[in-house]
Amino acid sequence: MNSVRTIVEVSERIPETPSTVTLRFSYAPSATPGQFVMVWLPGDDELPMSLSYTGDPKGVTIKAMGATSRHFLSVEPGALVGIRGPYGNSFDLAPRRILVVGGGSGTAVLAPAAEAAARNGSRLVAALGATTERELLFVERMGRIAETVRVATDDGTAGHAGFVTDLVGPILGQGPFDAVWTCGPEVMMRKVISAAEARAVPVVCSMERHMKCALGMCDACALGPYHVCVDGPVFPAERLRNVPEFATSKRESSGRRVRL
Amino acid sequence: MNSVRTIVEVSERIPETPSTVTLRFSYAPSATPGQFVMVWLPGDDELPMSLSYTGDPKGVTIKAMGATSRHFLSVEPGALVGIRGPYGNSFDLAPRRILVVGGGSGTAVLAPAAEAAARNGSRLVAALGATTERELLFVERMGRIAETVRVATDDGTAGHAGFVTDLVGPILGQGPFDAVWTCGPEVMMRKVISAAEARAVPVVCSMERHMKCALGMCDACALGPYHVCVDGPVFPAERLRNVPEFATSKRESSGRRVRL
Amino acid sequence: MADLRVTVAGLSLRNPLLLASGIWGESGASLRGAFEAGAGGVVTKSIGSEPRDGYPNPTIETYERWGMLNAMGLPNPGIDEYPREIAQALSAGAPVVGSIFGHDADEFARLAARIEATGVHAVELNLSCPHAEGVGSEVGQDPARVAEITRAVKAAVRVPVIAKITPNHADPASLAAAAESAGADAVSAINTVRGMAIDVRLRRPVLAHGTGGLSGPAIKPVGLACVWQAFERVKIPVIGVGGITSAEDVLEYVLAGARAVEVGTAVAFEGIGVFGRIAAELARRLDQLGVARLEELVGAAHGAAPPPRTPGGGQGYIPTSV
Amino acid sequence: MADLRVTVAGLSLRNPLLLASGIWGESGASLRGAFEAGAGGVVTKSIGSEPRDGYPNPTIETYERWGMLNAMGLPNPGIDEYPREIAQALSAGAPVVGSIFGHDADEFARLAARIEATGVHAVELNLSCPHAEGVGSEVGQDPARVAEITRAVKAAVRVPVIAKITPNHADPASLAAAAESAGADAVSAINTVRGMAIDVRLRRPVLAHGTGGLSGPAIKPVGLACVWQAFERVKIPVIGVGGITSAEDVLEYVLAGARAVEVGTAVAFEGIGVFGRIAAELARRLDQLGVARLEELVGAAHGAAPPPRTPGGGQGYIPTSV
Ligand SMILES: Cc1cc2nc3c(=O)[nH]c(=O)nc-3n(C[C@H](O)[C@H](O)[C@H](O)COP(=O)(O)OP(=O)(O)OC[C@H]3O[C@@H](n4cnc5c(N)ncnc54)[C@H](O)[C@@H]3O)c2cc1C
Ligand SMILES: Cc1cc2nc3c(=O)[nH]c(=O)nc-3n(C[C@H](O)[C@H](O)[C@H](O)COP(=O)(O)OP(=O)(O)OC[C@H]3O[C@@H](n4cnc5c(N)ncnc54)[C@H](O)[C@@H]3O)c2cc1C
Ligand SMILES: Cc1cc2nc3c(=O)[nH]c(=O)nc-3n(C[C@H](O)[C@H](O)[C@H](O)COP(=O)(O)O)c2cc1C
Ligand SMILES: Cc1cc2nc3c(=O)[nH]c(=O)nc-3n(C[C@H](O)[C@H](O)[C@H](O)COP(=O)(O)O)c2cc1C
Ligand code: FES
Ligand code: FES
Repeated sequence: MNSVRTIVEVSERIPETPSTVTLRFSYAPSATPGQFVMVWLPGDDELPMSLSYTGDPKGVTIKAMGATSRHFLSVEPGALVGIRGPYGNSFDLAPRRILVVGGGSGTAVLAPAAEAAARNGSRLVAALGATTERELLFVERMGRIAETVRVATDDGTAGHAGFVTDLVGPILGQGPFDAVWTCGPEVMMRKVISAAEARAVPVVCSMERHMKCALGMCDACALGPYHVCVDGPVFPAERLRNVPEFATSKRESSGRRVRL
Repeated sequence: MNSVRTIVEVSERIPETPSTVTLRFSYAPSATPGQFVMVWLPGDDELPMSLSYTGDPKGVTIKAMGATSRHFLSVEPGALVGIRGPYGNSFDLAPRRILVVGGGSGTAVLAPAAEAAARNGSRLVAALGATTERELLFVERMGRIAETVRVATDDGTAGHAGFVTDLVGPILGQGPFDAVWTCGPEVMMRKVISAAEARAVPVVCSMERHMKCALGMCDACALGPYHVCVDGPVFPAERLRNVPEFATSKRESSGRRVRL
Repeated sequence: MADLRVTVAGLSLRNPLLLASGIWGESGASLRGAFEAGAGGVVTKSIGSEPRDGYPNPTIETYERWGMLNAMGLPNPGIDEYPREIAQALSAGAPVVGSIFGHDADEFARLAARIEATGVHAVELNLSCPHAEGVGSEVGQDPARVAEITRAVKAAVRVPVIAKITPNHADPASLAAAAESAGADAVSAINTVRGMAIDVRLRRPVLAHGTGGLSGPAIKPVGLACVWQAFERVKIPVIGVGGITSAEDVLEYVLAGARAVEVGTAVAFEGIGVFGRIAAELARRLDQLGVARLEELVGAAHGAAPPPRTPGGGQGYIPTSV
Repeated sequence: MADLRVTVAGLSLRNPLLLASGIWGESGASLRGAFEAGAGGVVTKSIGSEPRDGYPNPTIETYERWGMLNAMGLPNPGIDEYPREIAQALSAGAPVVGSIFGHDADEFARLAARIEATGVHAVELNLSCPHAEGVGSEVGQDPARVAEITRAVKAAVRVPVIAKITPNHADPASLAAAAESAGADAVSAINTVRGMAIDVRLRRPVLAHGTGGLSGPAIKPVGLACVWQAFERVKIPVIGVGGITSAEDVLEYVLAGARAVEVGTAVAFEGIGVFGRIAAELARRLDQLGVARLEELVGAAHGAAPPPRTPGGGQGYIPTSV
């Protein structure tokens, strides 16, 4: 548990898509792919963000959703942000044949994990989805390490016209896979699990829940018997099977359950 | 600074003189001769006491003075006392020819220092004083390591009839000495210094002052520019030369100066 | 093997370790998980009349292993939503204390009746959160309002009522006495100590809310003093809270007068396994001390002889009740 | 090189670091030693009308490096004896603040006049020691008495008067406001936080007096909150005290509103060299931050924009004055 907050200077700002930006910064504590940090925009909120770069400089890749994440888009190099962490668990990087399925900003956490797995000798296929071509994240970055990168857009501007989940069955059908890694909307991840289970390929999901303490204390991120901040964010799909909230509900800041 | 208090069980009680008792106990922190501990008799006061045994088990040798020290006399094996420390500095144990001059309970701190010096190859002469024969402390113990042990009693029941300080000049006259170590009433120590200075032998004094924190904070033990608890209790006589309080006044618990 | 069971405010607990309010307290699965991890019982998050988001992040700041500052701002799903969470904890067999907060006696009484209806075994009144406007210690720092609220809640429910008091007061024991006079079945002490963190580079408070509440080992001495003083002042049982991370800490609170304790921040620093570990340690330690039943030790440090004398000189030391 | 000089309550200090009352404060040689070791000025031990032994030992308990509990019980040689000690400090050129404690306004006024006559540059009123009967926080927890005492002292002396307030209060800033209304020239915050230590094997409190006061890093968040709130409430300067061990700590207090600070417990943990070290660190840190004069930073964390928005859902976050 590294709970000391460090104020870091943003060293680089990389626009990734019209709604997504990567911020790089030096932050000493070592991290493994899958872990996240709490990122504080002074004067604004502090949000959990997966490390999209776990080396030096570290990085987070933020998609504008609500007000705070939108404010992050305009952060310039030189700006000070608060970082604590890294928190949570990480992906198993043993060399295997892995299908990586990313939806939206979910690709942010998958990219460094895929890179590390590739360095370890894994062979990878990536399937990335977004609403439209310009919102596709890290296609080139994944292209540098994956044997194949398939994309899907809701509006058909690139690749498959439709959900990225439509690609999962066909890809898994083409070859033996040892694992599927996925991060994105939970409804998407549930579909990935169904498709993979049909072919008996185990799935690992990176989950998101409202977070406050990131220390396994405040209960904000409760997900069934788990706390995403310490027991996750990376969960084998088996562990999610008996969690009725998965892909059905989440908790607001108040702890009130709302349907997804 | 070892300020954590440990409750220890007294393992042995050794009556040394009618007014003096040694209590032994296991206490892990390592100590060097000259250092003291704060000894708490639960339900009563906590007093600074030199370690009269610095190995294992450690020991303190307590002379009944006021109410608390008197209560210590009746402490039996199995009793619980609180210990913190050791605090303060220690004697320089480099091998030399040393005269040890102890008055009353002052011998308590000199004995382990003399033993350690002897182990290092020092050659020792001891001069020990008390009011009366039965009050002489550690005569046998010093006899085991010193070339000569001379004693003095106020009432003449043993050795020289008079002050132990009377012995210092003659002993120093008998041979080259590199150092004099002394502990006892300050007026006694001042006389030892005079006698030794006359022969250009450097003196080291172990000082006592009222102590509360033993951490160099509360100022109870202030002695000129020093705090006996951290700068002492062992002082080369040169350092005391410009301390007007030496052998003239001390401070009560209130901090009020009183003449010695 | 020493007997760790305690009875406090009508709760029969297998051990004295309660999950403190606000920790693992929003979801029924977590409450249940804390009980299964070894807690003797659980206190829910403090629940209000409406869903409440609490303050934006940052809501916490930590100090190595010895302290934590938080200003969650009492986030909670509200009394309409929360009963389902309690049901889940009760179904696991956990003794459950429902914690509530409100702006006045009426709101407390209404909330108490609502939460009693869920089947909780007792109600804890949060009269002590130091960082929420119009509730918490703002209502709990005045003995008269503590009494008024306690009285109203007592009239509204049959389950035992525990008043949780603030240390941010000149005389916290007077708050315990006020609760007792109004019929409280127990008091718990303490909630967090008001504090703040400032970041030098940013030149601003770290917590979004500015001030927050200090918890963890740093406040154990403060909690012990409050429990000690409350024990001297009231006859109803006292529940000790603040900085507990070990069996030794529990025993210190028990000796000071606590019949049970609550553990909060230690869950962040160690994980929920802290309950099982402390319970096991506690049994071993009591065996070592030759104590058969933990309850024998409640308040046992009171009445230890004071120092018998005056040290030499001056106007001397006059022993006083501490 | 950044300018560390500050002016507070008429004192011109070469740096903002004052020796806190009760530390190295009984002897003139020590006061002088603290100044020579780098303190910007010194506050004396709190002096009363009569010599007073304080409580028997144990008078202190420590918690690793993060806290200390003490119940010295205000030992002091009394106002008849103490002037010679002050003279020694003044002769070294140290700015000296004379601290006094008393049972009522009359006693405070008499002591203030006596201590002013020694030549001290200011007087600090100890309205806040948490472990002495009939004095300290017992007189200082009531705003009306704080005002009464301050007024009486102001009428009795010409030197600036500093009221030292207790954190053991529902609203410490109200004590600062009371002091200001009665003419105080500054307030210092905080004195120690009431606490207690219990020994399990002995089944008794560790301190001879039972309760004591917590100091050291553990109380820095508490001190920062009090200084912050006092700064919002009063116009007179605030002196920050509590848990300072580094330049960063000093800057946090300054940003919260302190114009100077006092350092106590750090002397036990590090030695008197702490003053020189912090002063040097402070100058370097200010240079690094590009701040020319420390005084520019006083209160600079106030008015930082509050979080601008409500997180999704629920009744939302309403920014408030903290
Ligand atoms: C472990 C983890 C890793 C994440 N990694 C990334 C990432 O790499 N890139 C990325 O763009 N986003 C990531 N997120 C999501 C991100 O934290 C925010 O949820 C998102 O940016 C929206 O924040 P907002 O305040 O702008 O939205 P709001 O307008 O406040 O609300 C939009 C949504 O964000 C949620 N949200 C608000 N505050 C929090 C919070 N403190 N914790 C969690 N959710 C919150 C709300 O519940 C709501 O569902 C991650 C979340 C988690 C839990
Ligand atoms: C570094 C040091 C080492 C010591 N080593 C020994 C030792 O090995 N053997 C031994 O018998 N004595 C030793 N003493 C002296 C001892 O601490 C007591 O002063 C003595 O035992 C009398 O205590 P009392 O409470 O019984 O006396 P009291 O009746 O209280 O007073 C008698 C004298 O003891 C002094 N005294 C009381 N309390 C304290 C205190 N907290 N600190 C210092 N003096 C106090 C009083 O000022 C008075 O002068 C040492 C003192 C110091 C400072
Ligand atoms: C994150 C957090 C949230 C808390 N929420 C509540 C709460 O809702 N109601 C309450 O009465 N106390 C609340 N508290 C206070 C704790 O219940 C407890 O009194 C305090 O933290 C001291 O115990 P500890 O040192 O073991 O944490 C909270 C404490 C923390 C750290
Ligand atoms: C041993 C000790 C003695 C103290 N004596 C006094 C005192 O006489 N008068 C006073 O106003 N404060 C006294 N204090 C309180 C300090 O001046 C200071 O307010 C407090 O310790 C917090 O600062 P710190 O954390 O830097 O020690 C004393 C503190 C300690 C630790
Ligand atoms: S964010 Fe607090 S428990 Fe996970
Ligand atoms: S005993 Fe406190 S300074 Fe030496």
